[in-house]
Order: sequence, then C-alpha cells, then structure tokens
Amino acid sequence: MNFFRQCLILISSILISLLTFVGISNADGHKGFKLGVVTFLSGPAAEPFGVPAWNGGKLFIKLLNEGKVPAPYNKKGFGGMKITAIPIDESGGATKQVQEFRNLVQRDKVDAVLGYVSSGDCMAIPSVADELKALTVLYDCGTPRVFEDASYKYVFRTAAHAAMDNIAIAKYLIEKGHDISSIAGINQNYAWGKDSWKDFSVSVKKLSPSSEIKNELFPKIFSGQYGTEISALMNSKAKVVHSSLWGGDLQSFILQAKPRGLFKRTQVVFSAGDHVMPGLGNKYPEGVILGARGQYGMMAPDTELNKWFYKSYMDEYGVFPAQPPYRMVQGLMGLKMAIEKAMEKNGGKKPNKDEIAAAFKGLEFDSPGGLVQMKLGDGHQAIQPHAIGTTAKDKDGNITVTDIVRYKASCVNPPNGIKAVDWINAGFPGADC
Amino acid sequence: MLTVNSVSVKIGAILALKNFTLDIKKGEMISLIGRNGAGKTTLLKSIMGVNKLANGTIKFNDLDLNNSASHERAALGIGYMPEDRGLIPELTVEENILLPSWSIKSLDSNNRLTLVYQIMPELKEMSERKALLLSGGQQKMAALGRALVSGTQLLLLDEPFEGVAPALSQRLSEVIKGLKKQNMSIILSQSEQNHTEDIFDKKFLIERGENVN
Amino acid sequence: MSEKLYNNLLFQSIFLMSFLILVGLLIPNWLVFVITKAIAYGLVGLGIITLMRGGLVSFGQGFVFGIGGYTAGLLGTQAGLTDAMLLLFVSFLFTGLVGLIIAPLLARYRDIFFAMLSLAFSMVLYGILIKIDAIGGSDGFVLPESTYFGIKPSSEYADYILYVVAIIMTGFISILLRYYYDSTPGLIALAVRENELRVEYLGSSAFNVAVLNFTIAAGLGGMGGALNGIALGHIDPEFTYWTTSGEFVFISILAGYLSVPAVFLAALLLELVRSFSGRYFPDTWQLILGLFLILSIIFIPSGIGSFFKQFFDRLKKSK
Amino acid sequence: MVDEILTIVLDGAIYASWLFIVALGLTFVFGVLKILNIAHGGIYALGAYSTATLVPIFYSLGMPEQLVILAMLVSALAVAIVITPIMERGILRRFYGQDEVLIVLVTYAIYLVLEDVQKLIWGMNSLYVSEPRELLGALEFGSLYYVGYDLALIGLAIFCGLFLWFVLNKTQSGKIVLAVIHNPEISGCMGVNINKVYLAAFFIGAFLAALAGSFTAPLISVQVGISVAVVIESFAVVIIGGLGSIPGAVIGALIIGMARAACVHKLPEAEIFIMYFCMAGMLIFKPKGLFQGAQARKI
Repeated sequence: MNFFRQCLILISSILISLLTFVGISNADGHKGFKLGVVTFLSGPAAEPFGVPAWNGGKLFIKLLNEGKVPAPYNKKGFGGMKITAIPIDESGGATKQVQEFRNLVQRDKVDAVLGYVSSGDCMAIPSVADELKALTVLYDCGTPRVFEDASYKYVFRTAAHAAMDNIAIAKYLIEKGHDISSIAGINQNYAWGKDSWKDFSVSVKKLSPSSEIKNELFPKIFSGQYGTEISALMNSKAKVVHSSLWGGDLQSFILQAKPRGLFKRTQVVFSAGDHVMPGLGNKYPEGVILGARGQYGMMAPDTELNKWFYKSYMDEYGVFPAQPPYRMVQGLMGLKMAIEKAMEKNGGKKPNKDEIAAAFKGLEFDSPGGLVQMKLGDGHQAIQPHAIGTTAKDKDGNITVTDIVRYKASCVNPPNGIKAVDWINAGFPGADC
Repeated sequence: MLTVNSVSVKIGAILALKNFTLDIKKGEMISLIGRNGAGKTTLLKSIMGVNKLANGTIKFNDLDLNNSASHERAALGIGYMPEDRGLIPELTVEENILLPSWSIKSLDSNNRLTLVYQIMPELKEMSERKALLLSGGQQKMAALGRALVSGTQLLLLDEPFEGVAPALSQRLSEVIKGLKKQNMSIILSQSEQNHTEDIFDKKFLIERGENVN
Repeated sequence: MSEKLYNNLLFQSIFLMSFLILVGLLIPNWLVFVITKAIAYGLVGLGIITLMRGGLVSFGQGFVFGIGGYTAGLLGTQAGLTDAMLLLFVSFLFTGLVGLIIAPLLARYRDIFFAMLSLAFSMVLYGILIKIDAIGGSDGFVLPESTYFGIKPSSEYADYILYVVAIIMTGFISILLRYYYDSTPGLIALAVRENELRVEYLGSSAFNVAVLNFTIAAGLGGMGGALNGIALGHIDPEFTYWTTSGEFVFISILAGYLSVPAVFLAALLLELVRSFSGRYFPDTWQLILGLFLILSIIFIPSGIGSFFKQFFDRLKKSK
Repeated sequence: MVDEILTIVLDGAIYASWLFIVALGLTFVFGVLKILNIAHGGIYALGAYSTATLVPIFYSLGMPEQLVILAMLVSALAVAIVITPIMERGILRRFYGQDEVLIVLVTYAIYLVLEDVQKLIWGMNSLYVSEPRELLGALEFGSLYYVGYDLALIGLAIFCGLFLWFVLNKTQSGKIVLAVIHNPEISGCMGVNINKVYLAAFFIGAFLAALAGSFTAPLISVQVGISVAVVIESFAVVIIGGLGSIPGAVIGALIIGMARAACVHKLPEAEIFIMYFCMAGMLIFKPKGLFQGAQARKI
C-alpha cells in the first residue's frame, strides 16, 4: 500500500510538471492568432447560452480559417492569420474567471480574449484586462454598468447592453395597444433580473404614467420551481407580466405556467425569450411578446449575411440559431474587422493590441443581426438595431414569431455619455425613432 | 472449542491487547478478571470481530475466524452480551431478543424464544415493553436473553453484574449457573472476583492487555 | 534541546522563504500568481488544520474567507485604504474578532454538527451578501489596485510584490503557529482530539480550546480571503459559497494536520489540478477534479503531511 | 384573505412535498450509514434524465397513457440499481468508520463527477417530458388553476413517508434496519449483515432521490445544473428537522415550504433569504434539529 501511494505521488507530480511544461511550451512561437474563448460549458447557463454560442463560434472560426465566409469577411482567418481558439468554461463565479483570464493571458499568451455571458464576470474582468493590457471582447453580457461606471482601454463590447431589450418591449406594448394599466414582474434575484425589471417598469411608467405596479417577484436563480410564484402572479391579476428569466429557469417557468393558464389570462413578455425556442419547440406558448436581445433568430433581418449564417448554422446543427450564436459571431466579426483595419494601417503586419484597440474604437460593421456601431462608452460599447415580436402558430401549427416591430439602434439606446437609467428616467431625450 | 492465540489489538495508537492467549473447551466456563480498561471488552469484541487483530489468530472449532465478519461469527453460534447492553430502544424486549434469529437463518425463532423464556420467565412479562423503558438491570437480563438466542455454543458475557442491584445480580448469577448445566461454553468478564467464583472452571487475569496468570 | 530545535525551525523557515522569493523571480508570472492564490487558500486550510488538531472540521470556512475578503475590499473602496500589508493585517484582526464572537455558539458542538452549523453560517452570509446591492450583490465588486508603503508598483511587478508580501507574512504566521501547536494549549488541543473527557478531568476546558482554535482559524481564513481578493482584484459572494468551503476542507484533508508546509503544497496542488483540467478539459474539468479528490482521499488518507513526517523521522534516524 | 391563505398553504404544501421526497432519502441514508450525501442531488438529476429518456421510449411503444407513472418508477429504479453498487460498494464502503466530514468530502467529489457524467451521457441539450403532467387534468381553486399532477405530488410525498415509516416500524427487515441505525456494531454481533443493510439503505435513499428527480422531470427542462439547488435545499430540510429523522424531514420540509410560499405572496423580497434564516435559527437554538433519536437509559 505504502509503495503504491508513493508511486501515485510520483506519477501525479510528474503529470503536473508535464502539464506545466506543455502549458509553457504552448505559449511560445505561435504564428497565427490565439484567441481565448470563455463561455459556459457546464452548469445551468451552458445549455441555453454557452454551448450554442460556442457552437456558432466554432463553426464561424472554422469557416473563417477556410475562407468560406462571404464578404466583407472573406479574408482567411483574421487578416490571413489562422485562428486558434482555446475554450474555457465560464462557470464558477467572477473570481474564478479573473484567475482563468490571467491564465489565458499570462500562461497561454493569447492575443485576445472573447467571452463572458454573465454580467458579474463582465464587471470583474475589464479592470484586470486593462491591468494586464490584454485585448478583451465582451460578446454577450447585459449589464450597462461596464462602460457607464468606468472606461477601459483594451476592453470592447460588441453587443448592445440590456437597457434596449426592456425599453423596446415597453414601446412595443404601447404601439400595439396592449393594456398596461397594471404590470407585474418575475425576475431572478441578481443584477440581471433586477436591472431588467427596473428598466422595464420605469420605461412603462414613463410612457404610461397611470400604470400600476402589482407584484415584483425575485426568485433566486436556478430555483426551477415556480408554482408559488405563478399563484402569486395570477392572484395579482396584473395585465402584463414581465420576465427576464433565461435558460432552464425560463423553460421550467413556461412548462409550469402554461397548464395553469397564465399565458391565457395575462399578457406575458419575455425580454430575452427567444433562446429557449429551439429546445421547447411547439411547447412554447402563443401570444407571448418576446425580444431576442437583438435582431436574431426568427427576428433577424432579411439580409444576405443573415441568410448565409442562418443556413450554415442550421446545416451544421439541425436547429435554427437563437441569440447566443449570433452574439458570439458578432463578437468575432467585430474583432476581425478591427484587426484587419489595423493591418491596413500598419502595412499588413500582425497588429499589436494597441493598434487593434485603436482600430476597434468607434468601429462600425455589418453582422447577421444588422449594423453594429461602437458608439457608447467612447467607442467601446456597441449599439445595434432591435426587434420585438409576438409568438403565434403558423399554418402548420408550428410556433413562430409574428407582428415584428423593428427599432433603430438610436431609438432604444441612450446617446453616448448618458447612463441608460438616467436616459429612461428623463423620458428618452433625443431618441431617434 | 475457541482458541485465542497470542492476539494483539491496537485501539488508535494504544496496544489494548498484547499477545493474549486463551482457550475454552466445550461446556467450560471461564472467568476473565481485570480492572476497567484492562482489555476485557477489547478481547470479547475481538472475538466477535468488532476489533481488527494486529496479529495472532482466533479459531472457533478449528475454523480460523480472522477473516469472518461479526455476523458470520454470530451465525456460528457465538452469543454476545455487551457491557452497555446495546438494546435497541425503539424495539420491544421480545423484538430485541429475537433480533439474531431474524438474520441467522439456521435459528428457529420459536424454539429459541421458548428456551429463553423458560430460563428467564420474567422476560416474558416485559416482552411487549419497549427497551427504552427498562431499568438497567432489566436491560442486562434482556441482553442476556438476546445473547442466548444466537449463542447456541458459546456465550461471551461482558460484565453481566456491573451496576445491577444486588437482588437482580443474584438472579442473573443463578441463570448463568443454570446455563452451565446445559453444556454451554461461557466466557464471563468481571472487574472483581465475586460470589459466582465457585462456578468457573478456569480463571484468566488480565492487566494492561496482557495475560498475567 | 528544544531551544535548539526552535532556532533551527526559524532558520529553516527563513531559508525556505528566501528561496521562494528568489524562485519567484525565475518562474513565469502566471505561476507566481497561482502560488499567491495557493497561499491564500493555504491560509484558510491552515485555520482548518488548527481546528482539526482539536478534533473539529469546519465545513463553512467560506464564512471567514468572505468576511476577510469583503473587509479588505470595503476598506479599499470605501475608506481608500489600499496598502496591501495593512489590509491583510486588518482583515486578520477583524475576522479573528468576528470569529471570537461567534465561536462560543459553535464551540458547543462536535463532529458533523459543528461542520453543519459552520456551513449554515456561511450560507446565511451568502444569502445576505447577494442581497446587498450597495456592494454589488451577486456580482461582487472590483478592488482598487494595492499600494505598498504608499507606492503603487507598476503592473509588471505588482504580482511579484504581492507574492513576496504573502510569503513573508504567511511565513511568520506559520512559524508562530508552529510555536502555538507545540505550546501547552496547542498540545491540549491534540489531547482533546484523542479524548475530550480526559482533558476535562485534568482541569482544562475543551470548550475554551475550541473557542481559541476557532478564533485563530477565523483570523487565518480572513487573511486568506483578503489576500485572495487583493490578488484577484475582485470579490463576490462566491467566496462564501459551500463549494468554496468544500475546497478548503479538501486542502486540509489532503495536507493532514501534522505539517504546516504541507497545507500550502496541498493548496498549490489543488490550484494546479483545477486550473490545468479547466484548460485542457474545459468540458469535463469537474469530473477530473472529482476523481482527483476521491483518489487522493483513498490513497493518502492521512495527508501529505504524513509523508513529510515520515521523511523527517527517517532523516533523523539515519543521523 | 381566506383565499390567499389557502393559496399559500396549497403552494407551500406542493413545494414542501417536493422537498420532502428529496430530503427523505438524504435523511434516511444519514440515519443508517451516517453519511451526509452531497451526491444525493446528482442522483436526483440522474433520475430526471432517466425519466426524460425512458418516457418518450414508453410512448413510442404505444403503451397506454395511464401507465406512464410505471415508466417513471422504472426509470428511478434503474438509476438506483446502477448507482448504488458503484457508489456504496465501490467508493463509500472504503470510508466507513472514518471521520464523517471526510465522507462528506468524498460525496462532494462524487457530486462533481456526476455533474459531468450527465453531460457525457446525455449531452448538453435539455430534455422535456411534460406529457405525464397532462394526465391528471387541472383543478380550479378560487381564482386559480392548479394542475392535478402537482397536487398528486403531495400524495406521493405522503405515500413515500408513510411507506418508509411502515417498513421501518412494522416489518422485520425494517426493525433490523432500526437496530443498525441505533448500533451497527452490536447489530453485527447479533448476526445482522451490516454491509447488506447499508447497501439496501443506500439503495432506498438513491431510489428516493431518483424518484424525486423522475417526478420533477415533467415540471422542468431537464438539463445540466439542475442538481445545484437541490443540494442546499434538502440539506436545509434535514438540518432543521434533525439529521436522520423522518418526522424531522416532514416538519423541515413543511417549515421551508410554507415559509417560502408565505414570503412569495406577502414579502417577495425576503424569499431568497428565508431558507437560510430558518436553518440558522434552528441551528442556534436547537442545533441537533427538532427531532433527535431515542436513547436507552444508561442506568
């Protein structure tokens, strides 16, 4: 036994030194472009966000490396450089992510990091990124606070923040003539849920001051059991129920609320409701107003780029792409454009991070979800057009999205320099609709 | 029938039994005498397989017990009455007594129960009471009854008279004397020599885990 | 004799510390950082080991880890205190004080009940932290960059300087702990582990031993939390979550309660396994970490420290 | 007002039933094996997955709808049959008699492994089996609809509790288990094969965990990560009720279920906190929980 133990110790120490060596040796002498990709690969956010996003990203990187993406993305890789992606699991909390980020930058010496679904991670990473001078592209997270509370040199977010989701929904409710005399909300008990509800409820109050707030529920994240909440929502008899639930929580909520008649009795709105459609299919209720955090999936614009992406994804994975793959691809496109713009300037060399950051600032590029403009946060934060729709059965009995209203980016996003919440409170001054 | 051959047992870092040797023949009754902590309970538990041996062997009817689990030893016909009685409080006296017969398939529970009640009729009177409600002395008696059910060949009685009122102690002593007549082998541990002295065939003195005869 | 041994210990420790400080210059930055983090976790593990010597295991050291981290963080953001050494020291004292206050509640209990009660405390703190939006709620908050004697090091050297500070402070704490372990109250704790009743008969109070040990463990855990927060530049309620506490218990069990340096080695080992399995097996790192935990508990039940002890015992014999 | 109280009681009872089934297995395993099994949550998830796999097969075979409950039972049983020998025989048995906290850590490690095992077997896509939930219709109650299936969960919980109680207290095998709970060493000396009892008890615990997962599967989307919440909530129940106590699990589940329902309806802000609050309060005032095992008098 003793001998066995000692052997084990020996083996494990050899293994560790070996891995360390691999880690170090991997870091040097790389010619292409090394990209750390951080997204949820385990835990409850993996199935709805992390995995489909990475599926989209993986596919897009492969096609980029093969040079099979249509113009203006037809150059191979990033400006001719082959992209090597290192995927990292985002689960485990912000503090763990800071460490993983450091490992990517210091140990693997990646050229850039693309990642982060969780707002908590997006709040934690940028300061480290600037400290380590590491180019970082946030591709998904929603909190407006990243560039409203601080400014960073090497950090960019290629997707609009969450304020737009809820402002647009409030506008949609009014434009479509829904009764918003009373509203209730069920949102998760953390920043995302709380911010979403605040943005929505304040927007509604601004647009329709007589509207009354009935019920504000904040169940804890990943609770999965909503029987009590559904009773409370139905008891409140609010005309509109708002929710920013996502992933398994949203799926479970739908499955539990549907037989109890919630969707028949009240107008339910899901601010990020599209990404569970591929999974739920026809179990998705009719008549629900939903956003996709951008013009994605069933609400994507009818452009060549979108048709190409939608089809490529569908062919590869057999389901249509919802918001997560769109957003990751959007991040990759932004990064590619910035790199290639920087290369134009420096004569085609591999650009350093300062050159890429300079090119990224204020960049505008086309994505399958429409024109993305890095307009907020002094050119570090994107705005993009938005779409809201209502679910309905099509003639084959399949659930689809109809009644789509599209909003210009400048209509549902604050102008540069104003915080989203102040902009809402002030009644959307300067909105260009 | 039972030979304990230079057995050592470690409890934590302490050597609780050192090269202890003992043997008992069929129908013999031996007394194991030693102070508290001398190793009596450790020895009995080792025979039952509760404690692992550091070295030495224990044989029962020439069968090496070293690798058998407690329940297998009980099935060989060894009955054990622990010092702290070890009755199951939620069960009735009768259920406690019957416990070994539920698991050991070779025992006929009716037969064994009749035998126990025959030897100790007072147990029958309290048979439906929960063990939780018995006095210490009554518990000793029930535990002895339970040991008798599985102990068809050998009984290990750990301090049966300890902490028992004199009258009951006298009664227990009579019962044990009566068992000797049934050709039963018995090892009985005591912290001091007492009134039962005359019934033993052999005596082992144990001190700090060693046989000091 | 014992005089000589202690001198020897002090000499050994200072030698080891200087060696590590020098090594820090040669190894890559990420490893410097990983070691700093391992020191932070090791400090908490050291606290659990102090408790283990008295026969107790806390499954809720996330409680003190979190308090230490938030103390350092709030002093940094709210009071503008950024001196790393001062933050570590203040967190140590403050968390120790919190420990002293709640210790009497915990010290009455043993075994699984002690473990569960401490776990419950950490979960209550978790529940509170995610509710307070003013300090970031579930997202936590970013710490200001640390200074040393009023100087803010450039970002290339920040990691290394914190590493040096961590090694020096932890080194001296470890020496003090060794003295404590070998002192009368420290040895009484070991006796409590063996036989609590006997200790009570001899006139010492097992309760007092538990209170003292828990207070020390709390202080150490708080300092670990502060160091972890400062090193990462971010803290969040995850510090107090039960999975974090589980890692601390694992570190101390992997190390065993016999040796102080073993704790830091165990923490480093865990850090490396977790980080490399996350890097090379992003989909199944939990599986690998889990198997690593199970196998190390099966094959090294008395901890790495027992190897150290065997090794030194053999060394002494051969002399 | 009365309506609202009734709603709270009903919602609380449904939630408590779910909690109880999960906690029952946990507390039973602790009672017999003295193991606080963190991996219990993992087994719960396996139960949900196995139902989500078997029930569609069941339907595709064209079996009568009403028998779907049987398919759910079978899937829970299958999980228990597979997991018990691996966990109890293969791993946990090595640690019997060692520090309880060490074993908690081992089960934590197993929990981690099970998380990824789910991924390896079923992949990342979520599975749905909402069909069984449509079986029992709906019930109008005041201004609310309740799904019959949810209400039936209350019945299932009561059945599980009573059944286990009956087996333990009224059958011979159950009484043997009681003996082992009370004193495994002595029971062994009385001829009880403890390893067999441990195996059986673990099997029952695993079956209950899987059963809870099976019957929850129709309510949720079955995907990775569903076990996280289960672990802490079922712990809270057994800590409040007393480790190893079945009546304790009943009371613990009811306390948390009712407190939570009351909070959601009357004080939503406190909902997230109430469970920890109950747990901490109980630990401070009655650290061994509401119910402690009986002990025979020493003298």
